[in-house]
Amino acid sequence: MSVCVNESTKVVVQGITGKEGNFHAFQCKQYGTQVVAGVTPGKEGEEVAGIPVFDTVQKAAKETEANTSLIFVPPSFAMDSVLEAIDAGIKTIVCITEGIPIMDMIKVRTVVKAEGVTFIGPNTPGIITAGEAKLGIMPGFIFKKGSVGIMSRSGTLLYEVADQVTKSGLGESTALGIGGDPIIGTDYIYWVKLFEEDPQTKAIFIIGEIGGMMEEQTAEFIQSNIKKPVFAFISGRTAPPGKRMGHAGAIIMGGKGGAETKIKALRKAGVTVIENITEVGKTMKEKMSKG
Amino acid sequence: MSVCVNESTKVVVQGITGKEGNFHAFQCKQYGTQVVAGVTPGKEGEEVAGIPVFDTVQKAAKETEANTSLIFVPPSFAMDSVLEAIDAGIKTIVCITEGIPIMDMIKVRTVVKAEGVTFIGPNTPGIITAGEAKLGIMPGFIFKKGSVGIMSRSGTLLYEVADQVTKSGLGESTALGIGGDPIIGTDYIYWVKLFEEDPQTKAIFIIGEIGGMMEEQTAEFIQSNIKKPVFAFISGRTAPPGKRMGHAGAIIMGGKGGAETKIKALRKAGVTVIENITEVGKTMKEKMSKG
Amino acid sequence: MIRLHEYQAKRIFLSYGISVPTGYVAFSPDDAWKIALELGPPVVLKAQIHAGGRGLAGGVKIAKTADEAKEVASQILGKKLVTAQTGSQGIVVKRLLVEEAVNIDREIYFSIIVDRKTCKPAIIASPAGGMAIEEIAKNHPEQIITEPIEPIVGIMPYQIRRLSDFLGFDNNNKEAAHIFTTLYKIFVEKDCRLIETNPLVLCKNGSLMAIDAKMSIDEDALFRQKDMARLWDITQSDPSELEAQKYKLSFVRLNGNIGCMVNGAGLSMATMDLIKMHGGEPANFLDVGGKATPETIAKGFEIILNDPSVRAILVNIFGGIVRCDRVADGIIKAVQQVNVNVPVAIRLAGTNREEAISILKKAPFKFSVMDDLNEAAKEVVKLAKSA
Amino acid sequence: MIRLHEYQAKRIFLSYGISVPTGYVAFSPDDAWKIALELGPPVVLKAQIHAGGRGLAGGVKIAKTADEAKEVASQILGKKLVTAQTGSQGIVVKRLLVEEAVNIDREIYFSIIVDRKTCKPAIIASPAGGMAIEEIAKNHPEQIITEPIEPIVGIMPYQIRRLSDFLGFDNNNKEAAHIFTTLYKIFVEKDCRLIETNPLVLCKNGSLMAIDAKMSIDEDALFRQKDMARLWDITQSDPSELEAQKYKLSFVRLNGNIGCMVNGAGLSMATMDLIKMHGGEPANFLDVGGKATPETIAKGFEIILNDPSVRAILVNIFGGIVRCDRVADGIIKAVQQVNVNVPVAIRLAGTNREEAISILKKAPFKFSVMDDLNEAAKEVVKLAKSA
Repeated sequence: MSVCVNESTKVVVQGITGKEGNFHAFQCKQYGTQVVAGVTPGKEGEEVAGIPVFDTVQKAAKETEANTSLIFVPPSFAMDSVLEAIDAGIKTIVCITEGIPIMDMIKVRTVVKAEGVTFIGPNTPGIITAGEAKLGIMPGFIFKKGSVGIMSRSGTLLYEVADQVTKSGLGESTALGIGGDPIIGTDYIYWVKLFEEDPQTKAIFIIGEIGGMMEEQTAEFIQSNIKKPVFAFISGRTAPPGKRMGHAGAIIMGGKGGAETKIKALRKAGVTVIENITEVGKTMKEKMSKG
Repeated sequence: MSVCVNESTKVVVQGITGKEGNFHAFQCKQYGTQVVAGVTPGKEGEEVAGIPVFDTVQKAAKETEANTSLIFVPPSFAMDSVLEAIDAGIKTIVCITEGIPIMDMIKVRTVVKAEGVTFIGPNTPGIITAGEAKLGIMPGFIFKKGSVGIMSRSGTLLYEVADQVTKSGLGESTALGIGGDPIIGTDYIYWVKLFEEDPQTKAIFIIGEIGGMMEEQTAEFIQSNIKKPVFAFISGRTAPPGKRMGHAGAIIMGGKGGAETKIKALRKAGVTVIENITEVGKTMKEKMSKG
Repeated sequence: MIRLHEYQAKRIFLSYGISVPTGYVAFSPDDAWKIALELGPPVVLKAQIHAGGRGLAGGVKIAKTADEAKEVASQILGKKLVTAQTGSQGIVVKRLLVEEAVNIDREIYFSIIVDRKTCKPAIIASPAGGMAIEEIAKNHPEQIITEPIEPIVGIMPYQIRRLSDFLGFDNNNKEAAHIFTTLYKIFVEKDCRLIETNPLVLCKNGSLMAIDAKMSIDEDALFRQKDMARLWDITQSDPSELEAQKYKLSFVRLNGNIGCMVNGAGLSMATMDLIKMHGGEPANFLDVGGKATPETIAKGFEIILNDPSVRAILVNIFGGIVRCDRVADGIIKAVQQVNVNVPVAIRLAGTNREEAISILKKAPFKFSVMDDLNEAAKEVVKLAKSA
Repeated sequence: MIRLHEYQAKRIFLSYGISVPTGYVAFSPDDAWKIALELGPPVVLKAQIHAGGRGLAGGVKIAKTADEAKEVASQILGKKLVTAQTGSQGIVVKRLLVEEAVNIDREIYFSIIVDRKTCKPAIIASPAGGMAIEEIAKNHPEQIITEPIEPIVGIMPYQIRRLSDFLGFDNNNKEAAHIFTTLYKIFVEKDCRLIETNPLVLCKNGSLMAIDAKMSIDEDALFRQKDMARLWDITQSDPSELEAQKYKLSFVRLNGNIGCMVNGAGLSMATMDLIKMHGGEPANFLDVGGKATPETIAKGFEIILNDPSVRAILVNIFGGIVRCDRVADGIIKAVQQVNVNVPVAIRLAGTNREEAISILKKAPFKFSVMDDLNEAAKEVVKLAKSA
């Protein structure tokens, strides 16, 4: 078992003929993911890494039974691509694109919720079920089939944590970036629920950061709904207010969204918060072998 | 058991100081429904039939724990009232109002779906769980606690059918009008599912009419998902194309939405379609006593 | 739905930047002559009535000279036009649209409706323009594309690409994209139930032009569409239907001889179906609604009896909020005010049925009052046949 | 986010029909004198910088005569203004807004932001205007209302009633309703991240006026907001941050002495946190991103070393798609091009780590290369202290 994506997931890559889309479609396929189609308007009939390219998602889905989309298009085309995927009946969308206008994402989120679509991102490294399917730009080799479900607002922090979790021997069930933007498709709570239900997952790891109130809301949810052990790391304790720290979402505004209140809320909910990023593997190994 | 509303439902009536709202709030309360609050902006502090009136739904919900709204406001204010109810955390909305602009309902429906609200109507007589709660304008005395779940696009046809079902001795679990407009909040399929799950409901009755494709879609759904016996009556076999028969939704357009194709689709799905409206009680009694 | 005339819809199209042929409305043959002179013949003369199918019915003509335009106008104006959509009685033509003739290369069908399946506005389009959409649907269903629009974002680029591709436009045809998005804008801003241009034509010079234009406005939105309300030409509607509307009665004229008066649209239709089932033919649909008063009931009788073909009347009331005794009062009032010269069968059920029956029994007029709807329907069919 | 100047935001407000005081931008004391004469004193002179808190810092002055306006302008223009929001280095004032003085009856706070909780635009408002919202939130949280807007329908009447009620306006105050809906319109149409007017004032004459105006534009939407992009006054930004942007590096200047270069925003922050944990102070945030090339790495070094307080640098790369050997190439390139005059600790993990280490070992510059991030952080803190 795993969460959301697995070996039977059939992927269409939107923006496959672009530099990024091209490179990563190939990487995902190499990992073993069923990348069955690509889409770039006007490029139907071409092939990228042996993957057939179509003009529209509708056609791609019809011809290849693709049920999941991985989006690499430039930000000004992203809303169009997402709505095209939804229109074609795609029920899971992973949107790698960074820099989508926030008003576009506000609208997309309303449609996504009304249509019951699972939307990961934007500005995400993607999602991976170790050993089964990789939909994204993460280096596959650091993940190994195991028992920890990981979610993160940051890409490289996801890699850093997964690397330590893998080296600790625990390994991952499914790991994903939920997205580094202020408005994202699915939040921690959405995934915490799925990890709680997934029999393969024995522990949950939340990688949070400054900005917004999502970690606090998740803590509240965990307290009354989650029985599995939850671990967390929050970055940005040294970040000054009002400054955007790389991610559009990583910004302390109006005195809200600082790291300390997030850590406090998570601890209150019984979450093991690790303060030193280099001690993730060690701490998890200790706690999980005891439990 | 029953569906959606019962004796613990707490109702706020929006537009309670209007003629209709006033009259029916009292009628609903008389029936035994917990009508705990009314809302009319600017009338806070007044009382209608012993029901306290508030300026806003937010305040009404806070003070009285109302969880369901019954809307009687004029059509040009309806969208505002619905969104105010959703904003106040109301999760079930019954909108009696007839004549809401269709573009307003298109927007409302998107919000309702995104927010996970149950919306009945508009242009509906309401919903009743016999002997427990009446939220609407139907005459309560024709309903009697029993085993048939009824849903209808028409008000008086609902009464006609319920009257016969009651007199047949079967009685009703929950009965409702889903609304006579082209765009409504919840369709037959939504309710058929709930009736299928409800242990009190032993049989389902669908009252359909010309216009749209909802009966056909429902037939398809019933075929593969519903095990309980389903009965139906479709009105409008004599209606000419292109003419609106009272309800905004009852119109055969572009050759679609005629009664015959609906009857055919329902029969194909194993539904017992009654052709003579006066034989509803007799037919149901026969079929249900056999089964 | 409130229909606009073609010339009204075209004026709106034009104001949003969509090309339409140059033309003006003519109320007389003289008008037509002057307009034809100004435009320079040949011109097209199009009868302005609230019904489609004008071309086949002789409502659209070409005139090669101004004199011919005057001649054609005098043949059409003031005459009844019977098309596939008017019913057999037809509609009198009171206005003509006189337009420049256009060199057509290709005809396209394009419309926006409210799609009841997706609960969103939807574009319906076809490269097989010029025909009625029902005809295309029947003969070339594969030539129709349906494109539902998410109202929160409007028409998306992928939809413009798909439409352009389907309709045979170059994907970079900016004018086509402009027409798609502009018609949607009109649809939303004017609270339309239907907007249609058939044909939308590709002219010989490569530009796009709306040769025909239809708009229907959501009557429920007229409170905020005052400009549209003003455009409504009520002379195009059945006078009885208009009269009924004034009293909040919902009335539709039909071709039979049994008048129907029922409370509720669904029950009205079911009652008509029952009459038909017993071999009768309803003369009308009449829903007196949930707020019937003695006055509106009396008005209902008057409207039904305006139709000389009515031979008998069936009243079917399920008393809920509408109390049967008040309906009975209305019926008494009607026979006092109106000359009810046909037999009346009445079925009453529900609230205050007994009181109603005793009121009706006391009346100087003899009604057939029944408990059973099936019997009442049979009775009225018998009455109509023997009348 | 791209901030606009107050005078720019006010021009946009005005173009949408929102009242603002009459006023013009002045680049010199002479300008201020002329404008004051035209407006007729008294006038208000407001320093135009991209930071709040100007009033307390002496950036807003009243002048009773044109001569006084000139005098005040010469005192402010060209000087550094240090406010609670500028940081200790302050910002040089290059423009003034000279405005008519307004008779104020009551001050209101009104803003629209993107609410991350509801994922919708939201109005934040308070009757306690004139103060910073953070201050109101701290001292009078009950005086703040948050009103999320459904983008598909916009501000609804019930929200206008609630806002009017909360802010102490009559429910029929059409001007207030107009300002609420118009500011939301600007927010959506201009792709704002923030729109704020503090105070929005009720004047003695009963009308409403935006006395202050702030707008920040979503930088991700600049491709479709060309007009807004043109308004961006880049002289208000840190030159190093601007330089970094050119190379798609994400850089934020901080107050410490340890330069940081990391791939990924989250890992960058975690690395800074780790330095702090070991007693050091980061001099900057620098994310080289997922597409780092030797050129951008070299540029990163240059930008870090522009800060004279930097005593040591920590490079932390988790090689995934970014290969460690390419980062190593960049580092070599940097030490060749730039005078790297501080010690550099490097932690490399992931793809092609071994190759990278051997490249670095061959370099003429001595790096402290470590496997363990914790050790690397400790090392760089030690290096900075001993430097």
